Amino acid sequence: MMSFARYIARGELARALDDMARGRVTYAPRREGDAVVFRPRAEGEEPLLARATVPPKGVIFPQSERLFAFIREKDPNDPGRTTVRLDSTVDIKPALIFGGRPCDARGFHIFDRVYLNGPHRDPYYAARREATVVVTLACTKAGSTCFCHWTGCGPADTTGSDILLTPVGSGNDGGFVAVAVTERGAAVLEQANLPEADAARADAAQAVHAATRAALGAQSPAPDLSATPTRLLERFGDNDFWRDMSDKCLSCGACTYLCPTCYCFNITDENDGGDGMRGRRLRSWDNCMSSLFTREASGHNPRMGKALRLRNRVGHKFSYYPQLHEGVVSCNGCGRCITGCPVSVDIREMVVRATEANEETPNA
Amino acid sequence: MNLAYYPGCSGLGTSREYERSTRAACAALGVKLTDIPDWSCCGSTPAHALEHALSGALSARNLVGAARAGCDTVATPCPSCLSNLKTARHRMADDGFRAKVGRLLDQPADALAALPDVQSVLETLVTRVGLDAIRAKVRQPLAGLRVAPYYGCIMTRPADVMRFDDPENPTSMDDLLTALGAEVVPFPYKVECCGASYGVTRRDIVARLSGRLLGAARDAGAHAVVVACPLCQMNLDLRQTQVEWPGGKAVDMPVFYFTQLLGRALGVPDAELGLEQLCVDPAIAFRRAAQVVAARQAEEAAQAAKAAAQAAAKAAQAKQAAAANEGGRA
Amino acid sequence: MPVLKGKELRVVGFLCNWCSYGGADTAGVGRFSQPTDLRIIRVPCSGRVDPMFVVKALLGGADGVLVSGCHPRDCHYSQGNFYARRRLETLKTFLPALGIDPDRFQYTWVSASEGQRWKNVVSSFVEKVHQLGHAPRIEEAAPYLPLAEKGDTPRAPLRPPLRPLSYPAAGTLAASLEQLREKIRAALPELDCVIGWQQGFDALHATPLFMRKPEDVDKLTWGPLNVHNLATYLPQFKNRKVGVVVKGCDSRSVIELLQEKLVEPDNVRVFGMACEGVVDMTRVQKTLDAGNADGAMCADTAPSSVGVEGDNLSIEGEAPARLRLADVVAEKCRTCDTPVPLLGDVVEGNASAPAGPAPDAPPSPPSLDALDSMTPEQRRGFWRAQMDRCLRCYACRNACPMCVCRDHCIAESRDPHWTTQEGNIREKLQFQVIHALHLAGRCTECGECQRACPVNIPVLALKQWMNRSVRTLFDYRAGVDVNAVPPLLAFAVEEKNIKEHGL
Amino acid sequence: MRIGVFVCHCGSNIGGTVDVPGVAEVARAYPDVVFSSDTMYACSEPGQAAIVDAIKEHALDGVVVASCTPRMHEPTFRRTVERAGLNRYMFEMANIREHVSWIGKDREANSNKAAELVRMAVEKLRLNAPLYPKSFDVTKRVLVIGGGVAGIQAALDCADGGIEVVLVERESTIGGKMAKLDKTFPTVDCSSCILGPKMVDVSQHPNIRLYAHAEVEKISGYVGNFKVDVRRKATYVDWELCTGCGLCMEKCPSKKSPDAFNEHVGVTTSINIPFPQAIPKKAIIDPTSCRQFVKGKCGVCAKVCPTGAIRYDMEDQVVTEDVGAIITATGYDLFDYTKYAEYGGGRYPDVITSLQYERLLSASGPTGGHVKRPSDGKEPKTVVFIQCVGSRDRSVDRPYCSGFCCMYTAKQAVLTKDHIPDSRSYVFYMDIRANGKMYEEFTRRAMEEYGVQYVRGRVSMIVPQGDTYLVRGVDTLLGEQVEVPADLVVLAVGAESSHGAPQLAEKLRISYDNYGFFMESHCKLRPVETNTAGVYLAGACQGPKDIPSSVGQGSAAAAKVLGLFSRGRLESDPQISQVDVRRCVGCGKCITTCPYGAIEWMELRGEMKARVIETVCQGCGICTVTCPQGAIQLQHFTDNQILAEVNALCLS
Amino acid sequence: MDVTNLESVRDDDFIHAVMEESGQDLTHCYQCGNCTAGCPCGFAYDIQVSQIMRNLQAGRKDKVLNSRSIWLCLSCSSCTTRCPNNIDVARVMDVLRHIARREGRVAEKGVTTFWDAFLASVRRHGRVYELGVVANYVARTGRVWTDIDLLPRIAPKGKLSPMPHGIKGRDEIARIFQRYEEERTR
Repeated sequence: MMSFARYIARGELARALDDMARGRVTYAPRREGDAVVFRPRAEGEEPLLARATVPPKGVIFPQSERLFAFIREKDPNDPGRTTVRLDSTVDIKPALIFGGRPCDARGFHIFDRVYLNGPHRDPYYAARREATVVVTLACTKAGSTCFCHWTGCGPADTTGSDILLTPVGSGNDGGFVAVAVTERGAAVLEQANLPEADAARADAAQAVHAATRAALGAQSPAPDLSATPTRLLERFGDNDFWRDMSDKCLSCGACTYLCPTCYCFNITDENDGGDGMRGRRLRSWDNCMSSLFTREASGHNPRMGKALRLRNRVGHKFSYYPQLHEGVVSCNGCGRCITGCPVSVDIREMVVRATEANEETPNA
Repeated sequence: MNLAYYPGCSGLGTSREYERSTRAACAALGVKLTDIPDWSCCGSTPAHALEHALSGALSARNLVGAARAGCDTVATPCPSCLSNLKTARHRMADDGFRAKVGRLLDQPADALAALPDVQSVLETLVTRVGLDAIRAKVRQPLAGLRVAPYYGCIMTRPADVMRFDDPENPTSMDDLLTALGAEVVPFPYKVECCGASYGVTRRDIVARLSGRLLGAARDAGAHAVVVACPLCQMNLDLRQTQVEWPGGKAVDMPVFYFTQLLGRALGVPDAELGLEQLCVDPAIAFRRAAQVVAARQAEEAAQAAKAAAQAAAKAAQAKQAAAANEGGRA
Repeated sequence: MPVLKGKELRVVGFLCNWCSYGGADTAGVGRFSQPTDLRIIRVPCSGRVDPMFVVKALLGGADGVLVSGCHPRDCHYSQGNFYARRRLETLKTFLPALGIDPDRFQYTWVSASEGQRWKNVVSSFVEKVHQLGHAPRIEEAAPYLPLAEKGDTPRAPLRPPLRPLSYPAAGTLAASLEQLREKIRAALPELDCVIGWQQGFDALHATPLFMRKPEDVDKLTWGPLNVHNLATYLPQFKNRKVGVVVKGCDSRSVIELLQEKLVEPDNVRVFGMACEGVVDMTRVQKTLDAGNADGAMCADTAPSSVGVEGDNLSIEGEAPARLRLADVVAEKCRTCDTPVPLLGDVVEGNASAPAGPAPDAPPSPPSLDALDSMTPEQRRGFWRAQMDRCLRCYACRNACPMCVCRDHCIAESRDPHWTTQEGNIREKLQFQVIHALHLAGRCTECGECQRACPVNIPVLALKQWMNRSVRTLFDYRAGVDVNAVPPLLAFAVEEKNIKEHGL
Repeated sequence: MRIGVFVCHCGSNIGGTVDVPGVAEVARAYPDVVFSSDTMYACSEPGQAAIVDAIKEHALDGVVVASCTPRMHEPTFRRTVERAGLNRYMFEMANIREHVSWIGKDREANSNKAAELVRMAVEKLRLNAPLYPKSFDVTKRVLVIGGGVAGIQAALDCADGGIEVVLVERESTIGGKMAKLDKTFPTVDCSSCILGPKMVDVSQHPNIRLYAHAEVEKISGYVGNFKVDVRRKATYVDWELCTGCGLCMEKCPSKKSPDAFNEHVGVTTSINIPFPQAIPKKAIIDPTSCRQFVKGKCGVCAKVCPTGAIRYDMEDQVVTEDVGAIITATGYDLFDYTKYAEYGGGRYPDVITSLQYERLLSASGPTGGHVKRPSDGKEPKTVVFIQCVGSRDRSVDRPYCSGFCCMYTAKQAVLTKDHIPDSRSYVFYMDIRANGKMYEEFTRRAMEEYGVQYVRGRVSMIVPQGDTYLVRGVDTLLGEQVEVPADLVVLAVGAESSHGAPQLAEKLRISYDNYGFFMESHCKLRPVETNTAGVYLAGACQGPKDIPSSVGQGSAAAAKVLGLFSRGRLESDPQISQVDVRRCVGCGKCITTCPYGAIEWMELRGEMKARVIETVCQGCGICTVTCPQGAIQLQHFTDNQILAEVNALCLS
Repeated sequence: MDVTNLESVRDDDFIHAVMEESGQDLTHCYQCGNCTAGCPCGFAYDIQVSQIMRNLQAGRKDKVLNSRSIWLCLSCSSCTTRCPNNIDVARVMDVLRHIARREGRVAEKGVTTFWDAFLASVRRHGRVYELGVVANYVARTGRVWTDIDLLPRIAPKGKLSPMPHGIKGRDEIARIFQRYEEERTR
C-alpha cells in the first residue's frame, strides 16, 4: 500500500515523531551504557538512529508479564472454604515503536502468524500488537552479520511495519522519505503534517534500497534455501553434525532473547507476600538453549544436551516453522544471534552446512 | 629507618653527663642521632597531672616535628619524656582525644593520626644495635664491677603503652651491663619508684623511697647503682645525703648512667662521659671493682699454685712408682 | 500484616537455636524490655544462614537484618559459626557494592545465658536501624548512568603500574604458533579433542575451535582476538580426556577447576602460550563506531584481515582502521601479572612477554574505581539503570568458567526457589548477587561474565569488589594454587582480619 | 493443606500484653488456616486435648501453636500432634511469650508482632513434610579418656554396669592430680588411702582395658559407632614382663631425670615408677635423660632386670578400638605462676606452688613428708599462702574462680601446723569460697583451732631479704600496707584447662570455652552431656572442680552411657541434610565443610555425587549454605522453608 | 565517726565523670587491695589508693577530691601494672587531680605550686629552666631553705645552667597554653 510518500527533513524528525505519536507511548533506541535498547521516548527528544542491540519485540511481547492475579478468598464463616478469584485486567496503552529495522518489524509478522492469526489467538499479544504502530527505518549499510536477504526479508522490507522511513541525502540536506505501509500507518503519518516527498526523493529512497541490497549481495550471495526444510529434517539424527555445530555453544539464552522472531514462553505462578493470599501468573520469555526448556515433570528432557537443543533452534526457524507457515522462514537474518553470542556461534554456517553436503548423512 | 633524637630539658642542666655520655656512646656505636628541630618540653608530670590534652599537645608538637624531619622513630634518654611522648601517641588513636589536642596546636590535627614511634635510648641500643654488636666493640670490660641495675618505675610501665621489656622484671639493662663485663647483682627493686620529682616539695618521700633503693643495693653488695633516668639519678646521687638509709648505715654509693658505663667499656675517654659531674665519686666503685679483680686474681694464682703443687706431687709419685716397677723388673 | 506505621521498621533476625535463640529466651524470661521491631527466624546454626537470605530480605524491603550465633568456639556444631563469620563478613563487605548501607546488616554472638547482652544487642541494632530510617529500595533509586550520553560505562583511566604493550613480530609469532600446533598434533590421538581458537565469522572475531582431526589443528590461531576463556568448556568433558589451549589468565581458571575437582588432572591436557594481551571487543566496536558520522546506523563492518602493527590493531578491508592498542586492549591485560600460563605444556612464545605489576600490589581495576567513587545512592541508581536492560539470558553465568552448576543454577530452580521469573530489577540484581557470592574466593577475574553480556552490563565490577573483599579478609587469591582451600570452605579459630563488630 | 492455629494466653503471661483472641482471629485469614482459636494453657492436659480434638474434627494436617519458646515445649506439642495421628514434624511454634509478651508492654505492637510470628510459622508449615527417624545398632563399649579420679569413677561404674571400658591415660600411671595430694579437705583423710583401692579396682576389673602412657589420636564415627585410634607411646619397657619390682630404679646411674610426679621438687632416676601405688606399677624410661639414649651406652637396667623387660628399641604403637560412647575426663592443669614477675617469676626457690607443697607434705614425696625449704632444707617457721594466683585475674586472662583453692589452702595451713607445731601461717585472700558441705566449718577451724592468720588482701610483691622473703601486701580490712617476712611462700595456683584440651575437643567435635574447658550441653540441665551425641564429660575438664564433684560427674556420665546402651538400637534425628542427586554436580564442597564427616562420595551412573550418612549428620546446615546449587537441603530447614518465612516478612 | 548514709554521699555525676575522663570502668574493681599493697607512697597517703577506688565506687566526691593522696601519687604505675582487673589506676589518680584542679581543691599546695612553676617556665621559654623553676617555687612558697644543703654538692659540677634555653617556637608553646586556658574557661 504505497499510496503516498512524505518527506521529513532531518531537523524535523523529532517534531514529526511527536506528532505521529500523539496519544501514544513512543519507544525509540537509546544508549544505555554500552548497549542500545528501546526505551520510552520523551517528547521532543532527538531519536537515536543507531540499530538497537536488542530488538523491540519486548514492547509487544514483554520479557515478563503478569497474565492475571489470583486472590484466594475465605468464607468468613468457614475458613476452610476458600475460593479463588482471578483478575486478568491488563493495562495496555497505545504505543509507537520508532527506529526498528525491517528485520525487527518482520519479527512481529512471525509472531502474528502464531499469536494473532493462528489457531489460538493470544489476547495479551493481540491487544498490544493492535495498540502499537511500528515505524521502521530502512537500512543503508550491510553489517558483517546481516543476512536478511537470505531469509525473504531485506533492507527495506515492509512486512510487519506500519510506516517505513528511508534516509536520503546527508548532513543538513538529509532527511527521510516516509511511506505508509498500512492504513493505520497512513493515519499516523497524516498527523505529522508533512510535505509530500517529491519524485527525486522517492527515487533517492529507491536508490538507497537498491544500493544496500547490492552491498548485502556482495558481502554474501544469498544461498538457495529452498531445500533447507527437508535437509534439516534429514539431518535430524546426525548427532555428529549437531555435536560439531554445538561444541562451542554455552547454552545461554543470548541468541533467543536477542532474536526478533523467538516467541517461546514459560509460565510460572508466584505468591505475593503481604497476607499470603494473593499470587500472580507470569509469562516470561523462554529459551530453547536452556536445559529447562521442555523439561518434563519427571526431570527428563527429550532434548538432552545442547546439541539437540541447538538443532531445535535451527530446525524450528528454517524447517518446522516454514513447513507450517507457507514456507516463511522464522529468521529475518538480523544477525544479532551471531554478534550477541559470546562465542560467535553462526547460524548461517549451520544452515548452509545442513543444506549443502548431506550425502553422508546416515539417516538420510 | 630514620632516628630522631629528643634530648629532654634536663639534659641541658642537671643530667648533662647523661646527655654527653649518650651522645658519646651512640657515636662510638655508629648510631646517628638527629635532634628534633627546635624541640620543646614535653610537660612532664606537671602537665599530665593538670590535663591530658595539654600534655598531649606539648608532646605532639615534638613528634610532629620529628615526622616533618622525615623520621619514623624518636629516641629519648629520659623515661619521663619517653612516657609522655609514648602516652600521647598511644592516646592519639582516640578520635576525640586527637581532636582535642588538635585544637590546642597551631597546626591542624591531621598530622596527629600517624605519629612516629617512640623508644628509649636503652631500647634503641639493645634492639637496634644489639648486644652482640656491643659486646664485639667492648675494649675495656667492666671486670669486677658489681652493679645494681635500676630502671625506674615508668620505663616499662604501664606495659600496654610502653611495650618494652617485662614490666615487673626488666632485663635489658642487666643484659647490656653483663655484655660490658660487669656483674649484675640481684636487685629486687628494679622498677620501684625513687620518689620522682617530690624531692623539692616532699623531701620525706624521696628520702624514704630512695633510701630503700640504696639500702637494697648496699645489701646486695653492689659497688654502684646504674640508672637510665635523670630524676632517679638526681634522687639517688645528689640527694644521697638526704636519704634515710635502712638500718641507719650510710655508704658512698656511686650512681652511674648506664651510658657512662657503656661509654667507658667502649673506650670513650672519661672526659666525654661526664664522670666528673657525678656527686658521689665514681672512683669508689672502680676501686672496689679493682679490689675484686685483684682478689680474684690472687685466688686464681693460689689455686693455680695449689694445682701445680698437686700435679708435681702426683708426677713425683708416678715417677717413684715407675722407678719401683723398673726396679722390680730389674 | 505490615509493620506498624511510624513505630516500627522491618527488622529480621536469624538466630541459631542453641545459643542466640536461647539468649533471646533468657532475655524474655528476665523481662528485659526490647524494641518490638525484630522478627526472629529460628535456624539450627548460624552456619545455616545463607548470606543470600540476608540479601533476599534486604532487597525485599527489610530495613535491617541481624544474625546471631554462638560465640566463637562455643558452637553447638563446633564449627558452624566459624563458617558463618567468614560468609557473613564477606557479605558485609560486599553490600556497599550494591549501595546498601552495611550497617543495616549486622552479625554477632550471643550465648543462651546472655539475656542482658541480647537485650543490648537488639536495642542497639534496632536503634541503629531507626537512625538509618527506612531502607531505600534499589528499584526506586533514580537511574544513574554516568557518561550515558557518550555510550560509555564508567571507566576511570587505568592506573599504573600497567603492563607495557609489546607484541612479537609476525615471524616470531608464527613460529611459536607452529610449535604449539606441533604439541597439539602429537597429543591429539589420546584426546577426545583439543579446544583452541580459530577465525570466526569475520576477520575481527575469533571463535572457539574444537580440534578432533589433525587437519583441524591447522585452523588454530593465536593473537589478540582470542578473547574467550576456554576453560569454561572443561567441566562438561567429565570422564573424558580433553586438551585445552590457554592464555595466562585462562590457566588460573583451570587451576581453580582442578582445585575443585571438577576437572580430573589425568583427564585434561593443558597447552599454553605466553600471552601479550587480548582486545576488548566492546572497545574495538566503540572505537570503530566513533568514526561513523551517521550515528552508527549499522554497528558492524566486515574487515578482510586484522593484525597487530606496532602499537596498533590494524583492520584491513572496506573500512580500514588503525586502533591504538592502548585504547582497545582489555583492562585485565594491562594489569595482568600472569601472562605465562601457570600450568601445562607451555610455549614460551614471545619470551619477552612482559611481566605485569607485582602480585603484592594488585592494581585496582578501573571499573571498580568507578564504583568506589559513587555514593551509595548513586550505586543503587547505577545498578537499577544497568540491570534494567538485563535479558536474563545468563550468558554471564554460562560463560563463567567457575559457574559449574549450569543446568542446576538456583537462579532458575523452583526448589530451592530463590528468584522468580519477574522481569524486575530486584530479581535480575539478585542473580548477580548470587553469582558474586558463589564466586567469592573462586573468581579469577577473567572477565568472561562481562564480555559475554550481549547488552554490556558491567557485572564484572561486582566480582572485582568481591575479590577485593576476599583479598583483604583472607589474603587469598584464586587460581594460583591447585592445593589451596578457598577461604569460604575453611575458617580460622582466630580470624586475622575480621574484627568483632561492637554490638 | 489444612492448618490449625492455637494461640495460648499462658494465663496472663501472654494475655497480659497481647490480644490473644485478636491474634487467633487474624490467623483465621491466613492461607491454609482452617481453624484458629485461643487457649488458656496450650501445654496443659485440657489444652493438649483440645489440639488433638481439633485435629480430628477439622481433619487438620498441620498445627501451629503460638505460645512459649519452642526450646521449652516443642517436644511436648510434637508428641501431642503425634497422638492425634500427625507426623511430629507437621508442627510449628510461634514464640509469642519470651520474644513478645515478656519483652514489651505496647499491646498494639505486641499483638501485631505476635500475629506476624504466627504467619511466619504458617508459611513455614505449609512447606513442611513428614520426616521419619532411622534406627541403627550400637557398639556397647565405652572409651574413657583420662584416668584421674573422675575417669576412674566413670570407668568403674560403667564396668560394674556390665559394659566394656577402654581407659586411656596420658601419664604412665592413673590417679591424676588426686594421687599427688597428701590429704583431702575437709576431712583431712589421706588421699592415696581413698584413691588407691579404686586404682587397684581399675587394674583388676575384667571389663576394663587400660592403656596408660597413651593418647587418643583420632576419632571417627558417631554415637553408637565410634572408631578410636589410640597411640600407645613407647615406654621402652615391656609391660607384659615388668613386675614393678623396682630393681632398675635402684641401679639406674642417671639420677637427674625431671621428677614430674613430684612437681619437679627434686629429681628422679631415668627409669622410674612414679610412686609406690602407681597403677599400672610398671617402669618407664625417660629417653631425654637416660644414658643409653643420650650417650648411647649404659644398659644397666637391661642387665639388672630379672625378667628382661627392657626394650630400648620400642616404638609407638597405634591400636584401634570400636566404642559406642566416649567419656572425657581429662582434668585440669595448674596456672603457670611464672607469669607473675612480682612474685619472682620462678626465680625464688622458696616460692612454690600449692601442688609442690602437697608433695612436700606427702609421706611418699621427695622429703618423706618433712616440710623443708627447697633452697636450704630448713624447716620454715613462717609460711605465707597467697591465694588467687591465676584465678580471678583478668590481667592474665584468668577471670574465673578456680573454686577449690580456698579449701586446699586452708587444708595446707592446717597441715603446716600439724607438721611444724611452732610455725605460723598467713593466708592472703580476697574472699573465702567455702560453699560445700563442712567446708565453711573447716576454714573456721583453720583460723580458730590452728591459728592461721587470714589477711584480707592481695600480695603486691615478694622481695628476697637475706634468707627470708619479705611479702609485701595489704590488709584491706585494716586499710594498711602490711608485710610479712616469710620462710616459705606457697602460691595457691588456679586451675586451667588441661594442655591439649582444645585439640582433643576438635577431635571429639565438641565445643570448648575461651579457656579451653569443654562445653556442656546445658549448664544446668545437661551438665555431663556435650552437643555431640554419645560424648560425655566428667570432672574438671568441664571447669575447675573439687574431688566430690568430679566423682559425682564421673558417676553421672557413666549413668548416661549405661542409659544410652540400655536401648538396643538408637534412633537418628531426621532433621538432617539430604542430597538431591539430580542437582548435585559432585563438587564435594559439602564434604569439605561438614564438621562431622557426615557426607561421603557415592558413585551414581558413572558420576560422583555427595551422600549424607544419616546417622552421622547432626543437622547444622553448613552444607546447605555451602552448596551453590542448593542440591543438599537440611530437612525441616530447607531453603524454601526459610525463604517462606523471609518472604512472609519482606515481600509486600 | 558518723554513720555514712550511702544514698546521700553518692554523687553519680562524679562517678560518671571519672569513668568518662579516665576511660576506666570503676565497677571492675573488686577491692583486692593490690594497688595499695604495691604503692610506694602509701606511707604518706591519708587515704590508701584502694580506698580511693572504693570511695569512687561509692561516689564520695568530697572525700576523694579533698584527699592529700591524689597529690602525692608518684604516677609510677605500680597499681596499674598489678591490677588484676586491668584498671589503669594511675590514670584514675591523674584524672582526680584534673577534676580537683578544676574545682580549685588542692590539699597539697606545695606540690601544685611546684608544678605550676614548672609549667610557667615551659610556657615562657619552651623548655624548662631548672634554676628558674626552683626560684619561682621558693618565691611562691617562701620556703627559702629548700634544698639549700644540696647547693655545695651540685654547684661545682657545672650542671646548673645560669640562663634559660629559649627556643624559636617559644610563642607556639605559649599559644598552646593560651588555647588550653581558653578551652578550660569555655
